[in-house]
Amino acid sequence: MSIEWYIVLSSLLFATGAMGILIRRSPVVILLCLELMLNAGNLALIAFSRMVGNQEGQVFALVVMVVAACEVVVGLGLIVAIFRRRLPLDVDELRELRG
Amino acid sequence: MNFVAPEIDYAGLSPVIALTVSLCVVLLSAVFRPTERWAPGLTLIALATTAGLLIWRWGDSQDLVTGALRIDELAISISLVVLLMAAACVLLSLREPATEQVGSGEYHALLLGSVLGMVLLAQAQNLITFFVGLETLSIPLYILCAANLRRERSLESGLKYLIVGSLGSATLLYGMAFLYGGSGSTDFAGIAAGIGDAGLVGDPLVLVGIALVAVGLAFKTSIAPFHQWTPDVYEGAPTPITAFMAVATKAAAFAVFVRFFDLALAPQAEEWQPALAVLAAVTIVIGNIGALGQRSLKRLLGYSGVAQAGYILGGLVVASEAGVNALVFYLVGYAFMNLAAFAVVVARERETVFGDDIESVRGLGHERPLLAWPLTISMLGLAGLPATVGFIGKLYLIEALVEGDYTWLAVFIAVGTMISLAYYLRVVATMWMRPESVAAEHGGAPAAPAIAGASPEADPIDRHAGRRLYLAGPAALAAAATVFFGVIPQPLVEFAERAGSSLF
Amino acid sequence: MSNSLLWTPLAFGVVGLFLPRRAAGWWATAGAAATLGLAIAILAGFDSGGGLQHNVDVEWIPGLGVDYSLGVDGLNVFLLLLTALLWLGGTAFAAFREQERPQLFFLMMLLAETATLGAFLAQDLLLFVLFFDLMLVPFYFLFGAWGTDRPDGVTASAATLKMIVYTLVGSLLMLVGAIATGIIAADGGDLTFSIAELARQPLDEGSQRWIFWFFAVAFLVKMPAFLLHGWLADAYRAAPLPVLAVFSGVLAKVGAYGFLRVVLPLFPDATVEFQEVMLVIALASILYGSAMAFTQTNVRLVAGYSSVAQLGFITAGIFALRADGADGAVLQMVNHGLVVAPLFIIIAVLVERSGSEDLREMGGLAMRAPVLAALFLIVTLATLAMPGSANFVGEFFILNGLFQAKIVYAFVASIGVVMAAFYALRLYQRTMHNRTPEGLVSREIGWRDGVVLVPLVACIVALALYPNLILERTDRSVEATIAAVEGRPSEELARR
Amino acid sequence: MSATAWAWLVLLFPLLGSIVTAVGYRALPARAAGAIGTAAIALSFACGVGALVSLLGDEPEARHHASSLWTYASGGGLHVDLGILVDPLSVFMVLVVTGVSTLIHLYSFGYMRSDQGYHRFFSYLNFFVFSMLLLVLAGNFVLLIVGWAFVGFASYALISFWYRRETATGAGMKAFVINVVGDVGLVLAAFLIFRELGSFDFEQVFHAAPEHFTTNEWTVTAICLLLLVGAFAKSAQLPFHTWLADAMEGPTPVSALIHAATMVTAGVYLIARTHPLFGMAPTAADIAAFVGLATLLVAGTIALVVTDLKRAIAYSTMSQIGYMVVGVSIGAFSAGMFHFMTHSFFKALLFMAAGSIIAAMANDQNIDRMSGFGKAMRFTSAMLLVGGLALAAFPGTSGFFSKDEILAFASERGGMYVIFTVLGYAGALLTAVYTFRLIFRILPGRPNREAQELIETGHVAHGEPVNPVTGEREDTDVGFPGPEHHIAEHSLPMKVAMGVLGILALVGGLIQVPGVSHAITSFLDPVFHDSPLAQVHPSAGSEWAGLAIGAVISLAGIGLAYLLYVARPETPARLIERLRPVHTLLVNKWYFDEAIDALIVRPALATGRFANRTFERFVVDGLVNGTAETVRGAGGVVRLVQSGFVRSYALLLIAGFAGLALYFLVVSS
Amino acid sequence: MEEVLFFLGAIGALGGAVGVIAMRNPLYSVLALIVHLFSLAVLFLLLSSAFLAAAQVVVYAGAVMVLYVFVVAYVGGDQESAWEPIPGQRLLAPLLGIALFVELAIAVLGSSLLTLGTEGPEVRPGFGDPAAIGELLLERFLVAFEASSILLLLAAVGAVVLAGRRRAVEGVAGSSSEHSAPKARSGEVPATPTGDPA
Repeated sequence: MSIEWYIVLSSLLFATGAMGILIRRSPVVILLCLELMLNAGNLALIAFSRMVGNQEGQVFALVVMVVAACEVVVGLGLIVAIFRRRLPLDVDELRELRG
Repeated sequence: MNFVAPEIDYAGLSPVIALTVSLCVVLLSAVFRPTERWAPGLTLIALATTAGLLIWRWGDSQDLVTGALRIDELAISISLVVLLMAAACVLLSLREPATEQVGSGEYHALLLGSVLGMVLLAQAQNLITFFVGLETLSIPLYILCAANLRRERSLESGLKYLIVGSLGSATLLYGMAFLYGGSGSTDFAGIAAGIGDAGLVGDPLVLVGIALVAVGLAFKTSIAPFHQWTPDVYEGAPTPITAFMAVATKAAAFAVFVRFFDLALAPQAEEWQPALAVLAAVTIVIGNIGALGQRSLKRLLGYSGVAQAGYILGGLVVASEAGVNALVFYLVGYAFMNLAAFAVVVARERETVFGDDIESVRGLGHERPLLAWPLTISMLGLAGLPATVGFIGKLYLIEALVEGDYTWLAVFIAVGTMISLAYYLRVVATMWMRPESVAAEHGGAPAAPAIAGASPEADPIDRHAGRRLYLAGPAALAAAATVFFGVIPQPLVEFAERAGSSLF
Repeated sequence: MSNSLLWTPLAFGVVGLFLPRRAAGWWATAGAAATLGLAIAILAGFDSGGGLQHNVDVEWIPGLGVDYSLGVDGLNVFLLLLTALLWLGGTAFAAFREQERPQLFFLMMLLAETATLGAFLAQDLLLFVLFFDLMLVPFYFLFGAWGTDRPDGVTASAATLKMIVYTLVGSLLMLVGAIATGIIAADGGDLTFSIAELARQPLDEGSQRWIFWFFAVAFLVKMPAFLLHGWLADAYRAAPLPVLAVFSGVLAKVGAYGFLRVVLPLFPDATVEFQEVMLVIALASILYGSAMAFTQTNVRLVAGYSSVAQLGFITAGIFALRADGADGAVLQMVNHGLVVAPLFIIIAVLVERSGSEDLREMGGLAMRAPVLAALFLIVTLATLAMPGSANFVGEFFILNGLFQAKIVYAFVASIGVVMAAFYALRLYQRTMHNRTPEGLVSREIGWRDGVVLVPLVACIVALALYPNLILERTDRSVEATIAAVEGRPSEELARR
Repeated sequence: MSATAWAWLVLLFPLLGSIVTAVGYRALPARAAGAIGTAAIALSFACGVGALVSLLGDEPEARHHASSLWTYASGGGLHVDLGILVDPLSVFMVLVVTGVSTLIHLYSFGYMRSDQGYHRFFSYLNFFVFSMLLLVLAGNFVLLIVGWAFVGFASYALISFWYRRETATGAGMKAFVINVVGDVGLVLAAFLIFRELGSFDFEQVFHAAPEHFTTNEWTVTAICLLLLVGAFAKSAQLPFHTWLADAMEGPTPVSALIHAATMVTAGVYLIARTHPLFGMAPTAADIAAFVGLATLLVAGTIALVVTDLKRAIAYSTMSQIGYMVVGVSIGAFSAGMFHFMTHSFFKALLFMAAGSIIAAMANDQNIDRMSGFGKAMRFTSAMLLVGGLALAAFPGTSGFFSKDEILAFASERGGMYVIFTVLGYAGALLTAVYTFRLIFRILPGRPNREAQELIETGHVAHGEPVNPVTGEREDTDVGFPGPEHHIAEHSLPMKVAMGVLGILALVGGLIQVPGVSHAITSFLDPVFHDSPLAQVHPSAGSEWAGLAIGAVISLAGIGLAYLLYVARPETPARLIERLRPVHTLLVNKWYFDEAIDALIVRPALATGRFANRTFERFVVDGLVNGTAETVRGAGGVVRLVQSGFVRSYALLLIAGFAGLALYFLVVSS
Repeated sequence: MEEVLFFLGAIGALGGAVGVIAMRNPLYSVLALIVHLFSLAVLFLLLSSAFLAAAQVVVYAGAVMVLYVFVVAYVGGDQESAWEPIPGQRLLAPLLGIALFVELAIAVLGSSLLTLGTEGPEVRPGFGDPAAIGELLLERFLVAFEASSILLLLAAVGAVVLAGRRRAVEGVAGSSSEHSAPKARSGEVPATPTGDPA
């Protein structure tokens, strides 16, 4: 199975994630979509690392996982804080700041 | 299992180490109520130490830890800017409601974390360190933006920043993946070489990779059209954080921007230069016209920040030593001017019920000359009027641009500056002159700040904030520096030249 | 010498910031007087033969090739004197009157003087640009914060903002142009912005062409010239009159001076090529300014538009590209400054008496004020370039230059002379003569205004008797400047 | 003492007088100012005589001396000295000017006594004399222009002397602007001369001209025409004459001095002075001559119908200057100068007399209301008569000789120049008629109210001071000659001045009687001998013939006037009825004012108003505000896009990337 | 065999991804993501990076997802309404998504990088096993490793700060009852505040 397939797949996933961010309004789901994009990145990294035959890509992917985890944690924390503040969990409702 | 610990030059790494250690210390201080009060002091000490160590390393430039980092004048100068802003942020944060709410210890720990990220970023010359540094920079900021938990705007800005920011990092990451794929290496030098060896100069894979990375960085440096988070987040975040973010983030991001594009992507310069030039022009225009008629000072400074980013990007576009010099010089000047402005905004925010609305500085010239002067100087400086560092900075940039055959971009800078006068001088006028007629107000109805008085979000009013040394002091010093380096710029010029020459 | 001349005013101003309200005005006046003394000393020691004198040349920003270099020669020596003189007048006039926040007012006033002197003294292109822009800052505050709001809603700050943005439009482009000049000239070599250096080997035609316009626009806006005078009406109506006196008296000249100091030597080919365009602009300014002046009813604007016309003459003189024309231009810069400043001070006096700035609500003020009437009359006659006044000599030289260079333009320009006679006399008659409107009480000027006005008028008379005082000192430098463009084949370039 | 030294003194005294009276307006008592003023001019006259003497001292060829005080302006190839030229012509002018001025000052000394602006008046008057002298003594064109403009300003100041009169200020403005037009003409002429000959100095220019120019070359013609613009504007020749009649708004002595005796003859002097140039450009000279002719006829006709005493005399002045212009243009230089001299005598006299009568009429100038002053004011009447006779060229009076000399010269040149002789005599007839129209209206007949009062009480009539033109009441507190008026009968200075002039008007002509003496011709000869027409000299015989014709015509004119206004007083009315259109044309002064108004003044003002109301608002401000609005609008768009929806931010971000990537893909392939 | 696995993994990953963005209920989205992650792990294995695959399953599908589930359970996964407040978003989002994919695909397929077509070089057996990765982490990428550990710490702190119960927050959480509506709030704001309302 040639590497191209993996990369194309990953870009498809990347696009899907991006689209998700654009159409979903629940912050939780948006976080999920961000996960999708990061994972697409990971897939690409790993595929490439296989292609060039060095493992830097895999290390990178590992770091990315950590980062992703951190973003999730903070993101979820924010969501909880917003919920606590009795604000709606809908990014479209949060538009005090504009103009 | 043949594990050989990498040889580490601890001297070179000392600033990073110092930051890490102090971060933990500050965090521990948060554990016990009594010690929590020390957090600001500890943070300042930490920052001072780091600065000291950085200055100590000034002049030697070498790779650290098997080329993951590189400490050189560029990194050091940028890190110093970051530290300066961080220290200022600590001072401005005293008695800031946000600090009480998240706890002083955590607040400052997060701040230090962000600083650590920036310092790493400024030194990074490997994709992985680059990415980690960027995230270490961002994630604490997401939290700090939301730190004023009682205020919806603060939370909103936090969430917005998080979402768009992560989107930006994802894009960046994907771009890095492509570049890694193209070059088979994660080191900047390796990338430059690898792309050449594989004969991929001008290859779509690589170029799209560049595009993705550019977007990611453009986002961090709030280049249009990736700037939209800037005004919102600046307005929503606690003002000290805004002050910190406005300069430090830009500085660090630009540092790595320069390092990455002028080193790793140098072979592709012909392709990316025009693209970035156009982005810069767009940014200048959008930032400046967006700021017109803004009522919120923070928002106004946000847009102005966008415009300024456009100017600075010019220094990168020409991909020349002169360009980098100009960029560093401008960043330093920008730090002084913004600091002066934000310090005053913080003071007025606490003194008046108008929050950061422009009304809060009405008539400041009479009642608080000591606050009015710094803000005036900073506005004039940002507007690039002579005898301020802003003028010299623009001069420097334009010189670099003309030298690099980007005169048209220089003209854009000039045009942008003209537009910018309209809003910078409006602030000055509000401070010193009689109110403009309603016709002249483009801001619409007179001030009705959403957080005025009665609302449960209201922050306590401190009638004497303007006289507090930790607010007036930084403002005055920054303003003084703005003028000083506007009249005697040579030291700063040499400083910038060292930074530039260290890269090429 | 140049150094002390340049920084004395600012020094006084800064010190004045810490003086009590009462003292501020007098301290500032003293500062202006000291500056005038220095200027006179420079003139006294001036050697009309030698080129640049009292040179100061130290590296300022070596990194950017910018030097801090000042110098005095025939082109600027009298403009310096004029600046110092008018500022003394304006400052004294203001000091006699109650100002709010006087310390700040006079600081700005003196800062403005330093900036203006700097623009005249600068011998480094970027230094020139810097001072050129810096001038705006103090005037922004002076107009905006001490100006008067109009009943029709246009506030001082709005009017001033308009002026600043408008004039900076020009000068920022000029900054780009200046830098481009230096860099193209250096190409790769070591960077310098010294005007003398740059003049040595002018740029290629192509670059000259666009850079010329970057500079020209800046200067024309400053003057202001026809179609670029959009800021004038509002700003003039907003400005406090003592400030307006120095503003109109000196700042406009900086633009004209810029042409002589920078444009002609540095962009000779472009200058020759665009000579006719500039002449057309100049004539348009003359005719339009005059036409506006004799239909205006606001006294400030009559004076304002009249200076548009006068600056048109000066521009025409410069772009005759002949020594006599340029001589006349330099002389006329001084004359116009000497005339317009007292004119605005007199206007201030008149307004104090009639309580209105509208010609239709004035009249008969000569009654019981013979001294005022006499001073005003002299100023009026000088304004309309009455033969026998130095203004006439200036205009005579200008027109002669124009006549010998491009005869048609000279004939058109001479229409302006007749118009000038009309609007100047109209201003005088409508205010001083005819019937007095109800409830208008005329009274003689007090000694306060006297000590400000009489010396200025005395200077006008003195120059009228011996205009050569200026000509013989400027001629050498002017001819050196003109030499840059004279060699060039004007005709076929113009025909292209 | 050298002639030039005298000349400098001639200039100095009036200037001093002017300054002293001006500065000392508070210190000096009223009479002192008048005394100083008069004395200054008298002294300057004395110095003029001194100059004459020292000039006669040396050889006719050497009778021209230049002198310079200091370099006035020099640079860029131009060089102008503050220099004067003393030669017979200038000295002649100096003598006439200072002489007549002295007398007029003396007259004013009495006449203006009760005027509030006494100091101001004498200061102006002295300044005027100074300017006039500067004009005639100037040694180069620049200084000439200076004097020229000073004269113009002085006349402006004196015309609008009573500055509360809107009519007076208006007239002043008119006079000044028209004079400036003249100045511009001179200036341009000077430029052209400089371009051709490279100098402004009289002697150099006149010396170089003959070599440099060929006859009727366009340049020299152009120069002369430009000079003529100046000359005509100053000398009130067509079409620049309209200001003169209005100039009568000024006090009567002003009319006498400026608008009769001296200033208006400056044009004549200019032509005479620059005769070498006109010599090279006969075409221009002929044009000048014909304009002069036209003027003298037009003015004469207008003078026939004007009812305002001073304006009537003003028109007669115009027509007399027409004669002089004809004279100097056709080459009868000395004759022209001669007529200038005599004219200044009798015209000044006429104005003085008129002033005296107007004072008696309490400032009413309408001749239809005047009658019977012959009995009321004997001295004045006598003087009026003398002046009238001289003006009408009554045999033996001064005007008789001077005028006919010009016409004789014309006939001598023959060819088309005969036209001048013929029409000149026609003009003479007109002159006689309108002059005696005035005299017969004023002197004979039943004394009117004012005259009656004067006869019975010996008091000058008092009336509400009103503006004779508009009839609005004057406010007397700002230097309007209050209720007190002064007539020659009651004031010695006035009497003396008029007496002297009367004598001169009678016998002044005898200085140059054909065949008997030609003092003036021979005195001025050194100046004009180089002119190509210097050789043309009408023989005594032909001159006497001319004089005979002149005498007949003059008598005929007087007779006609008697017939019309005394014997059959009703005929004029009938004539008017019959020639209604002609009459209206004349009453409206040939509609010159209206024409100029419509052609120049209104368009100019309209342009200004358009510039102010329309152009400025829509184009100039439009330019500014338009740009501002556009930018502001764009800002609105940016703020609109900044919608606050985080998802739309993400959208833009990705769109931005898409764009960027697209660009890169394009460059990659 | 490998192809089959790839396609299974690919379909799983893609299906999961689509599921994430398609499901109305956040909880289902989370579950879809878990599917996605598992199938990715398969692909990782195919790309001979065993350690990553393991980490994927353990860290992600395990720990992180559990966190998600908890939060969703806490805030209540209510359906998100269908209407679209931002004009044009509905239309542009898919278009952009497609454009994005197309551009990336073109970049990949149009690339002149030959090795893309291959399955990659033969690698020694130890490739991508924990030992190898760990070695790299502790030698070349020590900094990254340490930094990410700090990052984790900071994130933890952040989570505590944001979600942890603090005295300051309570008061407000109680007081302001209504769900955020700027319009509603602006009501209680004095039009032009004068003096000190506190």
